[in-house]
Parts: sequence; C-alpha cells; structure tokens
Amino acid sequence: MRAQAQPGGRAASAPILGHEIEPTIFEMSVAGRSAYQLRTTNVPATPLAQLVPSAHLNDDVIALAEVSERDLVAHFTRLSHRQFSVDLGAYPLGSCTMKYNPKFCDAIAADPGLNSVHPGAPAELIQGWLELLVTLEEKLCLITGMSAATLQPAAGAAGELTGLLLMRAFHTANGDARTRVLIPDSAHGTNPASVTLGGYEVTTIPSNDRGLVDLEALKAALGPDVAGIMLTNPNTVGLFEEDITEIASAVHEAGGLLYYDGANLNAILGAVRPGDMGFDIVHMNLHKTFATPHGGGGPGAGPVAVSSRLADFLPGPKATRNEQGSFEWRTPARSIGRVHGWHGNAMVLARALAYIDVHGGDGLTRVAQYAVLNANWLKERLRATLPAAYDRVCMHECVLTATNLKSKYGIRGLDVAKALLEEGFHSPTVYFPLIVDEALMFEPTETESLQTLEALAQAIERIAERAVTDPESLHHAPQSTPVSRVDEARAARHLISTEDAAAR
Amino acid sequence: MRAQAQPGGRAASAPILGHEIEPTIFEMSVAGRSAYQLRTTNVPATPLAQLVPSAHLNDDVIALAEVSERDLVAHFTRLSHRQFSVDLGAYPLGSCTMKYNPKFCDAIAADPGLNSVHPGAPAELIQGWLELLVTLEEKLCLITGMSAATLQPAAGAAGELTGLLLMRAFHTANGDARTRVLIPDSAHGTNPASVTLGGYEVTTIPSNDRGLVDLEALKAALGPDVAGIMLTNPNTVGLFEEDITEIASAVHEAGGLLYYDGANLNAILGAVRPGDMGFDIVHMNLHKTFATPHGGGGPGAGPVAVSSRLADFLPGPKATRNEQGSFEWRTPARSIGRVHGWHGNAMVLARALAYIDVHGGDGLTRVAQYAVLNANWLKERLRATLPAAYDRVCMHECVLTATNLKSKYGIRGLDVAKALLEEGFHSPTVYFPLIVDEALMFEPTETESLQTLEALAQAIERIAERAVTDPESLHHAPQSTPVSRVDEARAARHLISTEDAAAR
Amino acid sequence: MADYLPHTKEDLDEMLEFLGMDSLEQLFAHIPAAVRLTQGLDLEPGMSEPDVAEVFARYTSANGAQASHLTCFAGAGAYDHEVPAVVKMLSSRSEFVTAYTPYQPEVAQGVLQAIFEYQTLVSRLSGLPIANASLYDAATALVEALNMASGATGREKMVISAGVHPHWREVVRTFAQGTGHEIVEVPLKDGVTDWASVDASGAAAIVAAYPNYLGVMEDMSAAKQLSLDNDALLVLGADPVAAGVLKTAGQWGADVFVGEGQPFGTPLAFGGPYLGLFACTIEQIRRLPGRIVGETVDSNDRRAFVTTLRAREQDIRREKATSNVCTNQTLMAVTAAIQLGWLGTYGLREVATRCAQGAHFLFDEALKIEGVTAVSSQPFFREFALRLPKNASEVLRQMAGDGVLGGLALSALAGDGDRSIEGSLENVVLVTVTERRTREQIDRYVDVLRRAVR
Amino acid sequence: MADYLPHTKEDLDEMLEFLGMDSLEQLFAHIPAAVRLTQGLDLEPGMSEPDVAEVFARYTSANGAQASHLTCFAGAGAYDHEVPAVVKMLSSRSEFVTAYTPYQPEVAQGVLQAIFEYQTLVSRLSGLPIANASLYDAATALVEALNMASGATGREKMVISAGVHPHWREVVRTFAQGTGHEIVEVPLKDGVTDWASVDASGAAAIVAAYPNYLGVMEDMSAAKQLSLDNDALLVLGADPVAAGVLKTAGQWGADVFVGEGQPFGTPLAFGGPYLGLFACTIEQIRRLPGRIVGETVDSNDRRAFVTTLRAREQDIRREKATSNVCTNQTLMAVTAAIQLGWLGTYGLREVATRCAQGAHFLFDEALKIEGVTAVSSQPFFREFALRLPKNASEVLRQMAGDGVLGGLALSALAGDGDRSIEGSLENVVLVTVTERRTREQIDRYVDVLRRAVR
Ligand SMILES: Cc1ncc(COP(=O)(O)O)c(C=O)c1O
Ligand SMILES: Cc1ncc(COP(=O)(O)O)c(C=O)c1O
Repeated sequence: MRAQAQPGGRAASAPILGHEIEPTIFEMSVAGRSAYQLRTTNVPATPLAQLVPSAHLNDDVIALAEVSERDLVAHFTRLSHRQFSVDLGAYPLGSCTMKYNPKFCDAIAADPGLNSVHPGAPAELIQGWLELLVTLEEKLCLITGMSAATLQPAAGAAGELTGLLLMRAFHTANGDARTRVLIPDSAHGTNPASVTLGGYEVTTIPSNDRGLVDLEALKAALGPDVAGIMLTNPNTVGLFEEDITEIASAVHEAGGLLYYDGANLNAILGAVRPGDMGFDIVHMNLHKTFATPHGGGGPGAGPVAVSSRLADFLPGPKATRNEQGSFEWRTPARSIGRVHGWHGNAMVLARALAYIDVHGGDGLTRVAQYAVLNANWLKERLRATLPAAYDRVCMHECVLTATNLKSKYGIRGLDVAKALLEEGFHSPTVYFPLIVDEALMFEPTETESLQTLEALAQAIERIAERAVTDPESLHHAPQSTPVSRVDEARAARHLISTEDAAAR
Repeated sequence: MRAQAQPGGRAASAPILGHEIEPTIFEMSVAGRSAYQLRTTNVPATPLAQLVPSAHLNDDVIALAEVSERDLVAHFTRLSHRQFSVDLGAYPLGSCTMKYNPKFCDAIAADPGLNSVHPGAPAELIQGWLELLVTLEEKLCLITGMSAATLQPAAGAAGELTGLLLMRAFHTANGDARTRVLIPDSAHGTNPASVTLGGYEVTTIPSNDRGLVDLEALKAALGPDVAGIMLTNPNTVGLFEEDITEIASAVHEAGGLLYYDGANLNAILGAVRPGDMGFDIVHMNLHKTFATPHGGGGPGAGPVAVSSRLADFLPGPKATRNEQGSFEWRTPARSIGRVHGWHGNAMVLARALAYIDVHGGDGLTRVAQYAVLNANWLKERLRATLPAAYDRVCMHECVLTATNLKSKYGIRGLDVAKALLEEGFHSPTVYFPLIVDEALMFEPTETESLQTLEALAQAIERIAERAVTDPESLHHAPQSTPVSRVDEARAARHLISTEDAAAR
Repeated sequence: MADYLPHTKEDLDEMLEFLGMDSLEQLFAHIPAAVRLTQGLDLEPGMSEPDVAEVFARYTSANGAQASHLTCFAGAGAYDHEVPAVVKMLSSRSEFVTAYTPYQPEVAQGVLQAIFEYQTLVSRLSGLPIANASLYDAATALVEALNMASGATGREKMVISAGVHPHWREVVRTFAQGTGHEIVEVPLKDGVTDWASVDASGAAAIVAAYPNYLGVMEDMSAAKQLSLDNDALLVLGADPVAAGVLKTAGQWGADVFVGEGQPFGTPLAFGGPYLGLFACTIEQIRRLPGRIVGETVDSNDRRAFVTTLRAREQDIRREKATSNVCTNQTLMAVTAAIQLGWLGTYGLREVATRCAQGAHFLFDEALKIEGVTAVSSQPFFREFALRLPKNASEVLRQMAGDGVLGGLALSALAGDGDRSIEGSLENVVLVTVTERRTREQIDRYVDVLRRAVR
Repeated sequence: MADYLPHTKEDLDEMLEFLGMDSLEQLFAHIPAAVRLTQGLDLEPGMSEPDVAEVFARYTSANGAQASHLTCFAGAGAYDHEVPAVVKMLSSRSEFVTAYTPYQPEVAQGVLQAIFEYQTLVSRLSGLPIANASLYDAATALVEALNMASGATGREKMVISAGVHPHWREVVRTFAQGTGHEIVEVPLKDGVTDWASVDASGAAAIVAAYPNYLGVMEDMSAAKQLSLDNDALLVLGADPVAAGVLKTAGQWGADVFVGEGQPFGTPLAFGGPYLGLFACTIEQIRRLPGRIVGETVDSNDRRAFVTTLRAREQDIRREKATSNVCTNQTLMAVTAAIQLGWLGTYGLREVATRCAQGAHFLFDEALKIEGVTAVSSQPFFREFALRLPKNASEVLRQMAGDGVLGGLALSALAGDGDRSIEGSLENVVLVTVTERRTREQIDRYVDVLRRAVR
C-alpha cells in the first residue's frame, strides 16, 4: 500500500495530547490537494503564454505546499498550542513590556473602515484616517512633551535611526559636522547599531556603581565633535537617571542633542516627560507602551517626536490639519524624506490611539505607577532569593542577579529562566543589560496582579530551593515543554534554515 | 503578608507548560477587581431604590466573580488549551459527524448584517433574512426529497419531537387515535425519549444478524394502533436498511407514517433521498451534515421536512415567499404551533445555507461519497485488529468491536478509546449502538485524508500491540492528557455541580 | 479549485483499489436501485467562498436587513446588550467551537470546567442549588420545567400566568399536544396576574414570569402561596439581567427557574442560537433535563470535571429519560460564563441598574406625548407597554424610517385575544431599554415617536 | 468601571506597606522635582471601550474613509487580494499575536516553526537559498540589501533603476544620508531601464525591479550583465505574486531579493503593517540583516527550531551589527506562511495568472477610450500606466464619486521630475488588477473612466 501515515488530522504534536514533533507543512503536502477558492470573475482566461513573453515565464512550477483547508487549520492550530503567549500567562520579559493588550484594540485594528483603505487613496477620500493620525501625533506629543512627530518608523530601531538622521540633518543645516554619539554601556543593542547606520561613531560611556551614567565620564567625553547622546530613562537597569537635567545641560552646552530611547516610556507616563527632561528627540515603542500585541516578534511602531527646532526635518509626507480644518499630506520644509514605504504601521497606530483614548491622562498615569509598583514589589519580595543588581528604588523593571546561585550551586541565570518555564511563567530577559553579571531582568508590567506576582515569586523560590537540593535537574530544565532545552550551537554550526536545506 | 499566590497570570495549567489544574474563575476572584466597561449614556442615574419597590430588591449582592480582563483572558485561553477539538485533530466520533467546518461559514455567521437583527423586527425590515430562510427551506427539501420544512427546531432531538407532534396532528386530523411508535433496537436514545414526549409508546423492533431491521418482526408489530416508525438510514450500525421500500409500504399500508432520523444524512447526500425512500417526516442535524461546528455540545439545528400531506401541520410562523415575490411570516393552516421561542437557531441556519451553496449539488454528493469511502477504507484497514460488527459494505461510519481484545487480553473498548487519546486522536463513540458488544463506532467523515486515516489505523495497531505486550498500561491510559482517567462514579455519588457545593 | 475534501485522484484510486472497487458508485450499489438518485441533486453547482459571499451580501444588504442598522428598543427576551471584543474573541476560540459534547473528559476539561463555572453562575443568579449545562432557549426550558413538575407531582395541569412571554406560552401549548398537559392560562389585570380568577387545584405547576413579559415586577408571594396551597411546583421564568438586583427565584420560593440566557454575550442573532437557563432544587435532581457537570478527581487524584448523573439521560434511559435533549447550547453557556466573568459581581448590577434607569427615563418622557398612555400602572423594571393613539405596527414602520426600532407591536408578538392585556392589542407597543441606549438616543426616540403618532 | 489594571485598593495598600511607602508618588520621589509633572497629562480622562468605539466610528464613517468602500484598482505594492476567513482566523490566534520574539525556544516552537516554513516559502519564491524572518516592508528591506551590498563590496555607490517604486527610492535616499551611500538613479526609456545611460563602475549594487513599478517585465539579463561587469551585487525587488509564474530572482542571477509581502494575507491596512521579504545567496549569510530561524534538536534529540546566527545581530554585535532591526514583522510573516499554505502550489499560480488576465483585459478596453494611451509599449504583468487626456488626480476624484478607486496618480506617487516616465506625470495614472476584480467591475471601470475623461 502506498498510503503514508501523514498526520494532517493527527494532533499528537499538540501538547494537550503528547509531545511528538509537528511535521512541517511541506511534510504534510500531498500532490493534487489544495485549499484555495477564488471568485468567479468572468474575465477572459487568456493563456498566460499569450500575456507574458516566454523569456519571462518560469519553466518550473514553484512548489509551495499542497494541503487541504482542514490540514492547514490543524497544522497552525497545533503550532499555536506549542507557543507561549501573554494570553496564556505572565511574560515578565524585561525591556519588552509584555503587558496584556486589550482585545478592544484588536477589534479597532480589524475594522474594515480602517483596514480596507489603500494607502495611496487621494486625501479627500481618507479624511478620517488623516484625522486619526493627526490626533495620535498630538497626543503623543502631549505625552512626551515634544512639539511634532513622525509616525512612519515601523519599530523602535527604525525610530532610533530616524532620530539620528534628524540629528544629522539638524547639525548639517547648522553647518556643523559632528561625528560621535555617546551611548551608555548599559544601552540596548539597537542604539549602537543605529548610530553606525546614522553615520556616526559610538562613544561608550561607562555606568557608575549606582547603575547610572557616570557624569564625569560623560562630561569628559563631550566635545565639539559630539552630535548627541542616546539615553533611555529609566535606563535598561530599570533605574531613573537622576542627573538627567545636569546631563542635558552638559550635552546642550557642548552643542549636542539628546535622544530619548522610549522603550521604557511605560515607567514614566504622567510622571515626567522626555521633553521636560531636556530631550530633543524621542522615539516611542507603541508596541511596548501602547499595547500592540507583539505578534511573535512584530509588528510594532516607533514614532519619533521632536522639539520645535527639529520639526522641519521630520520625514514626510505627514498628515496635517490645514487652515480650513480638513486634513492633507504635507512634507516638512527640510524633511529628511520618507523612512517607510507608506505611512508607517498604520493599524498599529490606530490601536495605540484607541489605547490612549481608553486610558486617558489619568489611566496612563496609573499605568506607569502600577508598573513601577509591581517591579519594586517583586524586587523586594525576591530580595533574599535573587538580589537586585542595584539596591535602590527601581522603575518599571528590576534587574536581579543569579551570581549567588551560580557561585554556590553552579546554577546560572539561564537555568533559572528555563526552570521558570516549567513553572508556568515566561522567563525574564537573561544576560541583558550586559553590565550586570547573570542578569535576570524582570518587567512584570502593570497588568499583572499582586497575586500573580506572588505566584511568580514563589516559583522562583522553589527554583532556588531546587538549586540546593537538586541542581542537576535545573541544568536539564525545562522538560515539560513541547521541546526540552534546545541545541543552539548546532543550529549555528550547521545551518538549516529552510525545508530544502534540511536533508529529510 | 496577605497576598495569596493566585494564578491569574500563571499558565501552569496550560498543557504547553505543565499539568497543574486550572483554578476556577471563583478561585481567581479578588474583591474589588473588575473587567467590564460600559458606555457613557448620560441617562439620569436615578437610584435603583427609587425605581424598584424594596420588596423586590435583593438585599444581598449576588457574588459572581471579580477578575481583571487579563485574568479572564488567561483563564479561558488556558481552558481552551485543555480541550480537544476538530481543529486540533481528527475526531472520528461515530454518529456525530465531526467533520471540519469551513471558517467561511463562521464568517457568515459573524456578519452583523445577519447577527444584529432583532428577531421581532417587522417583516418589511428583514426581507433578506426571510429570503435566506425560504431559500434554505427549498434547498433542504430538494436534498431530502420532501415538500416543505420548518426551520425552528434547535437540534436533532427537538426535530424528532416536532416530527412526532406532526405525526400526531396528522392522525388526529384523520380522527385516528394511534398509540404506538416502532423503533429499532439500534436507535439513538433520543428517538425513544422523543416518542415518549410525543405521547406515544415505544415498541422496540429487534435487529437481525445482518444489523438491519428484522422485517418479519416489524411486520408483526404493525397494526392499527401504530402511528409510525422512526428509522435512521443508514442506521446507527452504519448500514443501509436495504429493505427500506418494503418497510415503507408495510408501514404505510398499516396507516402509519415513516419518520427519518436525519443524523446520518451525511452518508446519502446526492445518492438517495428520504422522500424517495418513502419517508413522510425527516429531521436533519444541520450541525452534523451541514457543518456547524458543534460548540462543545451545541448549538445545532434540526429542521424538519415533510411530504405535502403534512405541510399544513408544520410549526409557524414560517418565512414564506408571497404572491408579490416578497417575503412574510405565515403560519400553516393547521399548524401544531411554535416549537422555539423565535425562529430557531437562525445563525446556524445561515451557516448551513452557506455550506450548501459552496458545495452545490455536486459537492454535496462528493461529501457523501468520500465519507462512505473513508469509513469503508478504515473498516477494511482495521479488519485484522478490530473487526467490524457486521462484515458488509458500510456507509459513513463503521461499528467495530473490541471483543477479541477483551476476551484475550482483558482490554475493553473503553481502554482502546482512552489510549487513542494519547495517540493524538479523539476516541470513537464507545458502547453505542447498544446492540453491539464492545462497540467502537468510527465516523472518519469526508474531511479527513487517506494519510490521516492511515495514521489512525497505525495508532490503533500500536494500541492492539500494547494489549499484548503491556495490557496494564492500557487500563491506566491516558496519562499524557491534561487529566488522567476520571473517576466518574465519584462524581455521581457525591454531586458537586457548582462552586458552592464544593467544599474548597 | 478546492472545496474542503482532501481526496486527490491518487487517493481515490488507491482507496478504491484497496476496497476492490472500481468506482465510488459501487459503495452505494447495495441501495435499492428503485430509490437511488440517478441525476444527482437538483441544486446549482458549488460556488467559491467569495461567490457565496456575494450571494449573502444580498441578504445582508441595506435592503435585506434594514433592521440591523436601527437603534434597538425591542426586547421581549432578545436584548441588545454590550458584547465586548474580549468576550467575542474568547468564545470563538476554536477549541470551544469545534469540540463536541465532552464524552472524553480527559481531553475535554476546557469545556467541562467552563460549564461547571456556568452552572455555578446560573445557580447563584437563580438562588437555586442545581443548574444544568444548558437547554435550547427559554421557551423550551419552560417545557422541560413543566415536564419536571409533572414528573414530581404525577399531575398534568399547568397553571400559567399570561405574563409569561406569549411565545413561551405558545411553545408550551405545542408540546402539551404530546405530553397531554392541561394548560390553564391566568389573565393579567392591570399587568398583574389575576391568580384568584382560576382554579389551581390539582396543578402540577404554577408558572409565573418575573418581571413578566410586559416588564412588570409582580409580587411573587401570591404565586408561591398558590403553589403551596395546591402542592404544586412554583416555576419562575425570570429575566436574568434583572436577576442581578431583584430577589432571586430561590428567594421567592421557586422550585424551578428558567430564563433566556441570550443577554449574556450572545448577539440578537435573529432569535438564535440562544440559551435556555435552567435551575432547580436538590429534590428535583433526578428529574433534571439534559446534562450536568460535576467535580471529581482523576486517577492521580487531581481535580477533574465530568458530565454526571447520566442515568437520567436519553442515551442511557431511552424512553424513560427525563428529557430527549442531546445537543444543547454549550457554546452559548460557555459564552455566558465568559460574559459574566467580564461583568463580574458589580458589572451585572450596573447593567441591570442602567437598564432600569433608561427604561424609566424613556417611559416618563414618552408619557408626555399626547395620546400615549401606560398599559399598566404597576412598577416595571426595564420593559414596559405603551398604548399609542394609532396602530402600533404603523407607528413602528414610520419610526424605522427614522432609524429607530421602536419596540415590538403586541399584536404581532402576542396575537389577538391574548389575555395579558385588557382590551385591544392593536395600538400597544412593548418598549425596552438596555444599558447601550444613550440619553441622546432616547431623546430621539421620543421625538420620532411624537412625530409618528401625530 | 475598570480599565485593564488589576490593582484593588487593598492590593495597593498592601504593596505600598510592604515597600514601606505611603503613596504611589513616593515611588517617583527620586525623580528631580524640577522635571516632575505635577498636574498629570494634559489629555482627556479615560473613556470606556464603547465610548472610544464611538470616536473611531467618526474616523471610519462613510465620510472619513470613503476609500474603504471603493472598488480598488490601485496597487503599487499594496494590493487588494483575497484573504479568506480561514487565514484571518488562524493568523489572529492569540498565541501568535501575543507572543514576542522567540527568545525561549522551548516555549516558542509555534512561532519558530511557522517562520521556518515562511523562510522556505520565500526562498522558493525568490530562487535564493537564504531568507530571513522578515523586515518592516519592501522599502526598508531594500535599504538593508544596499547595506549588505556595501558590506560585501566595501563600496558606496548604488545604481538604481527608476523602475524601482518611487517610495522605495525615496527611502533609500533618506537612509543614504546616514550610510553615505551614493545613489545613482537610472532613468527609464519607454518603461525600460536605460542602463547604458549611466556609469556603473565602482558600484556596490545594481538595483532593479521585476516587474518594475509600472508593471513592465524588463529583461533582467542587462542588469545582471552590468552587475557582473562591475563586480557588484544584483539586487532585485520583485512582485512576489508575479514571482509565482515569472522567472525567479535566483534564475535571473540576483544576489539579493527583496519584495513587499503584503499580498500574502495582509489587508491594504492603509499601508502597514506590511512585510519586507528578503532573501540572498549563501555567500551573504554573515551579512544577513535581522533574524533567521534554523533547525536543530532538543536535549532529547527531537527536532526543534531556534533563532540562529545571532552573532550578526544588534543585541550581540552592537555597533558592528549587520542591521539595527529588532522588532520586525513576524505576525505578517506567519500570516504569509498561512496564506501561501492556503494558496498552495497551484493557487498562487492561479492568482498570478488571473491578475495578468484582468490587467490585460482592462488595458485593452481602456485603450479604446479616446485620448487614453499607454505610457509604455513594453510587456507588462498586472499593472500598467495610462496617459489620460486630463489631469489624473481630477479624473480619479471623479471616478471615486462613481465608486471606483481608479488607480494612483503618478504625480502623487512619484512626484514631479521622476525619471521613470518621459514627459509630464500630471496625466498619468497607474492601474492594477487583482484576482478579486470581476469582468463586471472592469467594464464599469471603463465606463466610469470614459465619462471622467470626457
Ligand atoms: C531599550 C530598548 N531600546 C530599543 C529597542 C528597540 O525597539 P524595537 O524592537 O521596536 O526595534 C528595544 C526593544 O527591544 C529596547 O528594549
Ligand atoms: C442517530 C442520531 N439521532 C439523533 C440524534 C440527536 O440529535 P441532536 O443531538 O442534535 O439532538 C443524534 C445525535 O447525537 C444521533 O446521532
């Protein structure tokens, strides 16, 4: 018999039933099967060969996969069961702000009134969309204390690079050729990478023993060749840069600009504004602070807001309210140009506005307060188990360290993180920021309750106890997950990144 | 410290991570927490006490649960991960037709144009809905070979009872007081239960050794007090009642009516019609044949179609095309009256029509052909492992028996069924029909592929092998499921059917 | 192009070969030729999904379903309540949607636990200890309640207030044709059941609605007394939203509670699928219709849920079953559990309160219109009947032209001769307000009504 | 009423007490008072979800978003393709939607395997062995390709055909301000890149589009030869739908493929989030931007997937990273994998074919209108430019009044002075047809256009 057992309709890989691997869609493919259905158009079915010169036609058929709709559904439903997510449980992944995202905002983003609009439609036909964008820009400016913004950048890193190009445009317009950008050693990797792409050199500023920018080192690094500094505040150690006003004046005095990496904006909503701290350029991670679900790695959105002296350089075209009160696209006078193929991740922008409107000024302020409260509570609660890298009031996240466990029992931060998966929680961020040994960066976010935090703390205590009683088991954790600890080295050594590279 | 670890945000109960139990929503409740949001209405907020006399107000607050939206989502998402479903894998549950249900039909049923209509809206405002219902009725009649139908019954059993009331109304109108209804011993439990509610007595007709109605016994049971007979064809053993025309004439000659239990209609679409076989009354399980997902136990819909001599008795009001070509509600002249609070499970009806339209006459015929093909293939494929109760060509399902395994290794049908869960498949129906020992009733349906059937067969072969090599393990299966074998006796002995009955 | 059938040509050939057949028709060869369809079904050929969507666009077009665009003031068991995105999302998760009855509890804890939670919620709202896992809708749930009463008392007489929803009463009469129940309807006087007007001796059940379908909160002590006097069960049909603040069925002494669960997360949906709520006393447990989920443990002593007391059910008890129900409305029950989880203790109270506030506000304003009068002088909750100076259907038609579904014409809902209202029904409209109706919409209602009755 | 914050009064009190604080403000006390906000944010107070929905109803109203109701003949990288219910359902499963970058592979096999399948699909469609796990959109993917070429060659000069989408070229110019790349644009002649007109010596990359943004299928051998002659990389931006039937980038000899993945299951969405497709040769793997998923095994030797070659990425390589991308467009990549699974081998071919058929049919009909001419005489695939006898924006405005989004005005899309078209752009419109457009709609288009240019 020819029939192979192929598990199109077999759920053995769904964790509810067992722990087999899920075949790839290509392994499930059977020649002649299909799922697609297209409408009847009655357009004359001229053969392709009459429409396309033969030099252009591919003589081969590109094999995708041939599956039934039933198998398609089963495959991706089972894959979804092999995936942790915020909707399943707490996800205290530091720096990523994995808060609960209201389903209402999903519904907004699924509205065909927004979703079915072609981005090139004439402005007269999309006044609602333009008003939405203008409104969002205004609110983001109010929240950050800036004067104008571009909504084009598709993520935080894109915002960073946009910001750096704005910095460059500003200096260039002033006839000022500067070459260096300062970055603290605790900065997120996107910051130095963006600086390079912005055409600048990175100068790294060390942190002091309080986890903050070393002010003296900073001042020493300043000079007429410094275009600016990139900071996130609170910084990636979760601490507020208390010398911020001094930093700002020093940089400004040296003719530099201050760039605010808004990835940590969730900590300070309604408490303090980047603009008021002296920042000139601010990007926001809407997917972190303003509740776009992270989509397994994206999409996000990274609008950039600037002070008035930089507004003229913003990317265009920008949705703008005109003198008649209606809306049109306008490109700022000295715009650096487009940074996105169209207008940015528009549906993410719509979600963010809905999120802002539901919360309002009062709600956003509470968001930050409770995020900070949760992080501090967790840090204190775990004081005896995983001490904080810096023993101070933290902001919305806390960086703890597993150095004790490591030196005493050989249990690394990674082991703790992996064991936490078995406990029903996602791991914190491990080994970031780089300046902290065995860093475990917890960001509980404001949407987790005290009771969940207590459960998390108890889970960590159990792991710490296992470190004493059964350290070996921790090296092999997790075991109850769809796959156990994964051989990362092998993946890199022997790259198989497509079905075709795999020797099946 | 007061804080209890409460796993609102902890996913330990989701099978992807572990196998803890999921707390109930009441266990997750924390006083003062809430999720709801209501619109601003600006309606004067007169205190309830001024609107409702105090004799009517409940002095107690009814405690539901107090959870955040985040915890609500986590709870029900985790519960969903503890649930098998068609979308995860094959569900060959005999008699239930657990086919794959097109997502397109879900989208139809979610269309606000249908979904937001009040059932009491004046007919002029709902012409589209009425046309839809009329169209569905016409198509169901064409499919079954009948002349008119009611769409009101909410499920198969409701259709049965409706049909019996029609039978009663018919005889009564003829001044004919009949008291008995014949039912084969293989019939589904709803049939005898419906007969009782229809005010009739059940006379059970034995099956012969071919798994079919014993024709002689049937004829012997007939008489002037017999109102009719309820049959499903193919019957619950999956076999076509080949003597159907003889049965029909015998019953008709005795003045009785033939009722067709359409739960097995999936087997005969486009091949043979109940009307052509001589049936007078037919119910359909739209949720089986016409692809309504079963919803964890419902909703369904059980329209009843009748031959012309019964049309006048149908429940009303019915959507009807009037002489002007528009649509209105009309109640048949001698209607038995309403059988549903409104018009039946309308959204299920809409889905069914969409399903019928996508398939068309040709597609529906293929549905039955492939369903029958799959069942016969599986039956033959398993011949050596689990022989069929009746060794003949079956229709859309096959009843196999585990008597061999039981007598040789002490492995019952139930053990096989439970072990199959570990293999990534839902179980077949066990111990039904009652006339087959250790019955395992497999209905693969047409949407499972040959490759999936082969995987299913191999899984069963593995289980049969375990019966030889490790029978004990089968008594303890399943173990990899969210819970292991459940103590059903205890649940009945010591009823805890609400949180309040549970002593937590 | 595909439908949903996975069989390739090669699959078909291989399968037929394995069966020793050379055509699909052979599988059907044992069906008597006399009844075989030879030409196939007389239906159009299959269409693609987008083509069918076009067909449905006609049904749902502005022309086909104007009613879906109107501001809804209609109720009578079908209410336009808020259903948030979160409830829609959770209740449409495919694990809930594409499962069937939890026959294999080891892989059905999701649905089973959700039902357990649902049963708890219904039990609390009804004030009765036992709730089942759902019935089709309120009307058929009421029929089940009467069957229970008949089983409990061995009697056939059902004394039903005309304050019970007219459709429910109609359904009761239909099914009585099979059970042989004698249905005695009790008229209303000024919106209140005139229990004194009937002889309830030998009754199996006294059936009342609370609030009744005209919105009136009747004093249920009278019905309770009648049931006690006659050793009958008291069956209460109650609005489960009002139940968030009013005395529970249990507090009024009811033996059985039935209700329409649609307000808990299910859209108007042209009347279905809805949700039959059912609860009763412990005494009646062996007569409970349909499924019930119970808590137990698994073989490793962990908490687990399972359907229980199955010996009552049709698949085991057959003709002696307490009910014939099999497929029920589980998905709606799960939805209700989710929606009630979203509302929570205080959300349901708030919704109930806002309904009452809106209804009273509209009532007061509407009565200022010349010629518009109240049908009853009794206290109502969130629904009320008005007598208009004109034919109600006419008025509603005109209001619809202005974007308002102004209520339900009683002549259509109840039919002529209904004993719930004294005098002609022709000019009577039943009006409902939910928490979704704003003051602006209510003001507009009044304007539009004023114009329509002019 | 709630927002999404779970903290009860008691929780707050207990947490503050545990921290030895007596107000939330104390948590922020270490922030210099000079910069603290004292009055809170100057935004309206929070609104409930239904209230916000009302606000959004204004944005999406017939007035606010007419464009969403028009029959769409606009394209230029944003195409109105069929997205079936099944793809929407699967891609909106919350496990995919609410996860982040798969940093913990043991609980992220779902996303990882979906990306692996996506990479395979992109690799096959591009004819190149390595595809990454997505970039923001085609325009920024092109920038990454240029950075790769610069890294590979150590050069800065980029020779770009004006047949590349005008927005992509603009984005390239923007980012060149940082990288210092020298951008040399090559004009089109009769719709075809006039490679001979420029000096490509010292080029890092030769960049072409296939079909180009005007729909023209250029012979890519010329571009390939130029890249060979100058030791430059060939970067092709291709329409991935056309790629279902046309020669692949790999077959033309491209080193890098970029494309806009929106056609694979993502709605028009006002331009985003879309999906940057990226594939390249094995030689370039160490310069690959963004994430890539690889197959490996777990500690029990079962197949598993994981993000790999991470040493290229910003979080490890920092200022020396190949790219700064972190958050990408994973959900769209997963969606594309699902949509391509739905289309399958033959579905994609069928869609491509129907697009071409519809476009040619419309083209032929439109040319029958007096004064309407083709901008290029070259073979096109599914998009083409027409020169109208009137201002294109004016004509489009008029057509919109008749329910048709007639295309894109080149003056808006490309801007004056663009070198893709000889002569003035003012009267030129770019027209697209997808498989969703029926003959009836095309006939109507022609009618409406005829009237509009009259
Ligand atoms: C501190 C910080 N800065 C910048 C970024 C980059 O943002 P994105 O991932 O949206 O590009 C991140 C995100 O991980 C971050 O945590
Ligand atoms: C043979 C048969 N008849 C009748 C029924 C009853 O249908 P329903 O469950 O829709 O009430 C069923 C369903 O299980 C069945 O299998």
